[in-house]
Amino acid sequence: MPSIPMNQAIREALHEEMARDSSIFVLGEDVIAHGGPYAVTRGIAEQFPDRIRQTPISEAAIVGTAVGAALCGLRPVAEIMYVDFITCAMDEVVNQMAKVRYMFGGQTDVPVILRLPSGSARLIAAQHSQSLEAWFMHVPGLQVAVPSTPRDAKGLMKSALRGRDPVMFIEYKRLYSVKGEVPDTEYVIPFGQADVKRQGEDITVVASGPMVGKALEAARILSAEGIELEVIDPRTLVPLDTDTIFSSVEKTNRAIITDEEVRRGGSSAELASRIAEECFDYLDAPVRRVAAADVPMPFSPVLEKLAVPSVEKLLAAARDLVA
Amino acid sequence: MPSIPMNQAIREALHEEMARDSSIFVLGEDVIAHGGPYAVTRGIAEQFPDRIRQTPISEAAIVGTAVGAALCGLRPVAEIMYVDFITCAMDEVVNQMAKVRYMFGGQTDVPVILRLPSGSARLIAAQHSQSLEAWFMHVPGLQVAVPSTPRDAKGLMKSALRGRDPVMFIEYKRLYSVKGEVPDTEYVIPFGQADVKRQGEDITVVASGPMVGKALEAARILSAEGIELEVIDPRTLVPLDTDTIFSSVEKTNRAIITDEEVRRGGSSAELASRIAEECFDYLDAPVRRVAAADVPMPFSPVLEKLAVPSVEKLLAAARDLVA
Amino acid sequence: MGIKGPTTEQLLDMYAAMWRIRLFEEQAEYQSGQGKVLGALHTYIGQEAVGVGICAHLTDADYITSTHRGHGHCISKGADVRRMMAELFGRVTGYCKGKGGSMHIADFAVGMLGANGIVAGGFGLATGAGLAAQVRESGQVAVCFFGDGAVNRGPFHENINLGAVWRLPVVYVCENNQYAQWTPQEEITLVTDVASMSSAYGIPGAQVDGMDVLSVYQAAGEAVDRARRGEGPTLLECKTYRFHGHNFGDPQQYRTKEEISDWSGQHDPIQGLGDHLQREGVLTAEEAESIRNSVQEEIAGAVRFADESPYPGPEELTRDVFSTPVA
Amino acid sequence: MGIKGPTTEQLLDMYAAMWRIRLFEEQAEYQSGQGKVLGALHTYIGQEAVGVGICAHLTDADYITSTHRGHGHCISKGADVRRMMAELFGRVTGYCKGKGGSMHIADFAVGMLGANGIVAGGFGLATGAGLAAQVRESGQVAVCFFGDGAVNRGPFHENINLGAVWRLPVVYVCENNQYAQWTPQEEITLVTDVASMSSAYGIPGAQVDGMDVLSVYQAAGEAVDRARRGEGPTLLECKTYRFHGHNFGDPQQYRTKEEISDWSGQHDPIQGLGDHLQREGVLTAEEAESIRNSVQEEIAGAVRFADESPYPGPEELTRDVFSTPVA
Ligand SMILES: Cc1ncc(C[n+]2csc(CCOP(=O)(O)OP(=O)(O)O)c2C)c(N)n1
Ligand SMILES: Cc1ncc(C[n+]2csc(CCOP(=O)(O)OP(=O)(O)O)c2C)c(N)n1
Ligand SMILES: [Mg+2]
Ligand SMILES: [Mg+2]
Repeated sequence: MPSIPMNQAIREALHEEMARDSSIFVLGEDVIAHGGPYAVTRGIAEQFPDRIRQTPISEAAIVGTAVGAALCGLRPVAEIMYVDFITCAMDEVVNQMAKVRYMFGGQTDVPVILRLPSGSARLIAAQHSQSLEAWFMHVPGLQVAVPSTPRDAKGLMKSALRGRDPVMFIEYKRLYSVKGEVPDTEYVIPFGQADVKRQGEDITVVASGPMVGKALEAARILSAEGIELEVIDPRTLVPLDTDTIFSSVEKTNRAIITDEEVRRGGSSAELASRIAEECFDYLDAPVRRVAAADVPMPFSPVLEKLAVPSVEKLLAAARDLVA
Repeated sequence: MPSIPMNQAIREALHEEMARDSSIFVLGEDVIAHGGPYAVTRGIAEQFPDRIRQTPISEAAIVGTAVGAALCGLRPVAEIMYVDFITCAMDEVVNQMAKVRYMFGGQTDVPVILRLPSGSARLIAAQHSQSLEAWFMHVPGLQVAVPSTPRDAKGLMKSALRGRDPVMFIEYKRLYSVKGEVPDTEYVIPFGQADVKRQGEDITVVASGPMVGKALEAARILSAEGIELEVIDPRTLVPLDTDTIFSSVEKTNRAIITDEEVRRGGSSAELASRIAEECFDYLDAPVRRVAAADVPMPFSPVLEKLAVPSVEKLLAAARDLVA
Repeated sequence: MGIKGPTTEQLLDMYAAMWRIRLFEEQAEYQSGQGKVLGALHTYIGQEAVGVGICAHLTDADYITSTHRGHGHCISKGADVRRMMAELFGRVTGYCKGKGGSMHIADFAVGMLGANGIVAGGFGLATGAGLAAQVRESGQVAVCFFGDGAVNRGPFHENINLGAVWRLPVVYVCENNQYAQWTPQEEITLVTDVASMSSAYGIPGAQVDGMDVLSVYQAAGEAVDRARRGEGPTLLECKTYRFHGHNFGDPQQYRTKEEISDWSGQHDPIQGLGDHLQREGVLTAEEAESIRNSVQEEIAGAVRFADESPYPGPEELTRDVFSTPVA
Repeated sequence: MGIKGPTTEQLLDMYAAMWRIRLFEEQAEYQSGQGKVLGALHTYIGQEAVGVGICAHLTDADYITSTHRGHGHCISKGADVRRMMAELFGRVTGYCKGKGGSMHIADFAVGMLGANGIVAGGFGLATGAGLAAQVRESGQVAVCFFGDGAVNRGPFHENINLGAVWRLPVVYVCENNQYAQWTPQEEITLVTDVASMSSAYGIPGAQVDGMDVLSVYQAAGEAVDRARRGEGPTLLECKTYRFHGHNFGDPQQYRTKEEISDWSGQHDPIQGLGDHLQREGVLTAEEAESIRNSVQEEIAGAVRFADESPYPGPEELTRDVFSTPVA
């Protein structure tokens, strides 16, 4: 299997599906020049010149137009340069995209994909480092995918591109350049299927996005101490594969939830409260959450490092749970 | 003590504080005509004609302008006609209002109050019935107040009007006309102090907004069955009075969290996971959440009734917990 | 270039359609008073010429987007008044199975992409519909209806610019009824002639008397043709007036009774077309009456249909959130 | 009416300020290459005449809002280059204690309300500053700097309309450098003369050569005076060009080397003013050189200051989220 970075994996999904389905259409700021800041859309203009457009800085129009086009037969894939800018189009996301199917009694599909580069990276401070999965989870009608590896990113994007519902496709910027093996044969990864990235008996760690890698690193370290983590990557937060998560917790009797979102009100709260409610009889210890500090992302490297959840914090939480 | 409806209580707070502090300034759509759709700002134009302005339908400009004015010495109080429309100004809320103090290293106060009529009422369907507390909780820098009674509404508004931080002031539309006693002497209710609306030994119910009344109703019914609910109204979700909540749970060993937000990712998740984590040793049963269905608010009365959390659902959860 | 028509048949259709709107709305208000029509109700009474004059140029394949004041657009685009009324009653036979209500009626079968409870919510949808039409080279046109109040929201600006630079087949139609809810237009903007704003986007603008369906028809014809020819959007402003309150129950303290009766007395679009048709000898007074009566019947039938229809069952609560149920 | 000045002293101040910006930015790029300046870096090189020509009319009591490309605005408004450089280095002596970085430098003491990482993020802030000034009748003016790319966002539209109808003392200054990141302006709008859009808001518009500080000074003077007189906003467009990439490291495939060297060779605003001053006999070549050198020293001092400053301590992580710590 070839090893490629995540941005290339997403690009391959787009290319392959665009060749399959002529209704897929790409739009966003600077998506042609350099293929966007993350080079995800590189090469599309050359191969499908009529199916990609570079937009003005008009996030509300980008999303609104994508939704309108989806109601009329296209499958738009819009890049919002940083997820932080989706704040400029929340009406379009929340009151239009997420609700039209329901409000109109199921008259229409809404196959829109919003690609949302997320998280901290390269010291770009409070307005360019956010993670907003929790907001999207809280909006009925939105599906939320959070790939952590190139393989998952490609397979999930392919599912999204064949689906009928709006997808908030969370791409962690820090993962774009991280390589991983990707099958060279056709595959898709269905939404709602968690992936057990590592098996273990002692603690269930539900990790998403960039925290998957950190959880695996923590697992390697703790294994030497005789603590075996089971690392579960939900891959999609909506739909959520609670079966896999709950049965793991029934086995390990302990759980840590970790993601890069601000802790207060993060998706870790939803996951932790579900586990605490539904696995109550199996839990030997409280469910712990390891997430970002409750602060806007600070710029200075010394502070950013403290704000973002670390392997060390995972280690501490895990050791505490088995103590 | 006079008994007045909640919209009047908020109005009184505005009038009294505007008389005290000449920097308070009111703006919003139709806030002069009829005093806005909820008559909260009625009479202000007569009494303080230079300190209230009716705006165009420009939510982004309303919030952005409020923030700018706050940086330059005013204390703006902006009405967003329905909280659903704050989606049109989320950049201004999240990337500007919430972050300027931190991003700028504490150089400035940001005394903005956004008044946010929320929740279901009068069958107005998916785009006019939302509750978005969970989003705001998740944004570091925002304070979130959710009054459930006229007394709390007035006292909390007064605190907000004397504070130095941005406040998302959640006003449940269904409560505007509900009367309650309000002291006729000067008082304020500080942020971060929960109110025990009813004492009980068996189950802690943390209820906010319109669910406080329903929780009290459930408590009356259950009391006849020998089940005593302790009903705690946090009043502000940020800051959150965990002391009061946790000590109640230590006493009752059981907890229900209830609010009118959509359940998935609602503020009930944050509260439930905090309790499950920090009161683990005291819990005799899983923490239950009673919130709205994970659907856009349907229009038809038969469906709206099913979507919104009810006294019946509270009763069922409580009976289940002590079973 | 001049727009041909309307033909006599079209004129009579437009006349009937305007009555259909008027009587539907009057009935909706009545039923609201009876507690049968639920929720907020914003009627189109007074503005009938706009929706009707514009949609006369569209087929079911063309798209429109609408507003909170959407019944007139639905009817103009050919929606069925029975399923509309059932929706207002919250019944499962309604267009949205009762999940939408007045502010969310849609009929995708006739290209009606939905009323919208968000002011300016339609701009993106219409622009996107235009994009889909352009990409597919389908020859379809999208019309975006919006009020004068919506002009001051960002999506007006972002989407018209996008439609303009991409030369999308969209007609942006401002129904300037001079009030945004309870606020007069001149209080919230210095530019009350919305058509003049077209220059900020490099597209043509046109202003017409929105109480005169023939003027609307002419101007709309040019704009729709232009769009179909691939020459891009037009910003078309129809000066109009709503005869009733912003919503049913509005005490209307923000305008005078005289102003209202001036408009409804002297600029009634239905009366205007009726008089014109009679002057032209196309319609007799009796024929006019009979058109009105048959529409009246139709609306009465719609009310019966709505009233006899069941409410949605509890299983509908969680249906349609996604294409398939989700955990 | 004509604007008086600038005086010789002002001219020399402007000349020095433009050098201060230029050399600050060059040093910032150099230090970015060294790994000392962190994060994204968008330089103002080429656009110096705009910030300087406009802020020459403002006092510390007046307000400005800025963009992601904000260093020039900071310096024009009188911010201290030492605390600026320390901020870029992420040090606690920086304007924001290292919490902001390049895109978030603010200096409230001189009325600089912050750089802004959100394109068009400044419109609301400036309009609100103008509102505060108007309500307090303080005579202050607010200037909103923004790029051509920001014009296409909704807040441009919403806020200028609001500023116009309320006649707020705001000057909206478009720095039209003809590119939004990697996209040329004509690809994303049909209206490339931004000043002409003022008619959509009923306010005056003016367009000037943004490479000529004297033209900017004149036009800005009129707009600022108008605002101070209580006559409301002006939309002032300065045609300009950024000589370097969108950000440090930008490979600039979207424009030609010739285009860049044409602009930087023939329209350098600093050289332009220098030549003018020498022609007028106000400045000798030696004096020019000595101004440059003393600014050079100042910047070197700023780098030393930054480099010797400590990073923020861990206690700073949770400070400043609220006015007082919160549970
Ligand atoms: C974004 C948003 N802001 C505010 C409202 C509340 N609202 C509903 S209709 C309306 C007035 C709309 O005026 P206009 O666009 O002129 O349409 P008209 O009612 O005159 O047809 C307002 C303020 C809303 N629905 N959406
Ligand atoms: C809302 C938003 N969208 C996109 C971006 C990413 N971005 C940063 S600067 C920029 C280009 C801005 O162009 P312009 O306004 O002309 O300013 P210039 O860079 O030319 O000074 C873009 C797209 C952003 N920061 N904010
Ligand atoms: Mg109107
Ligand atoms: Mg630019």
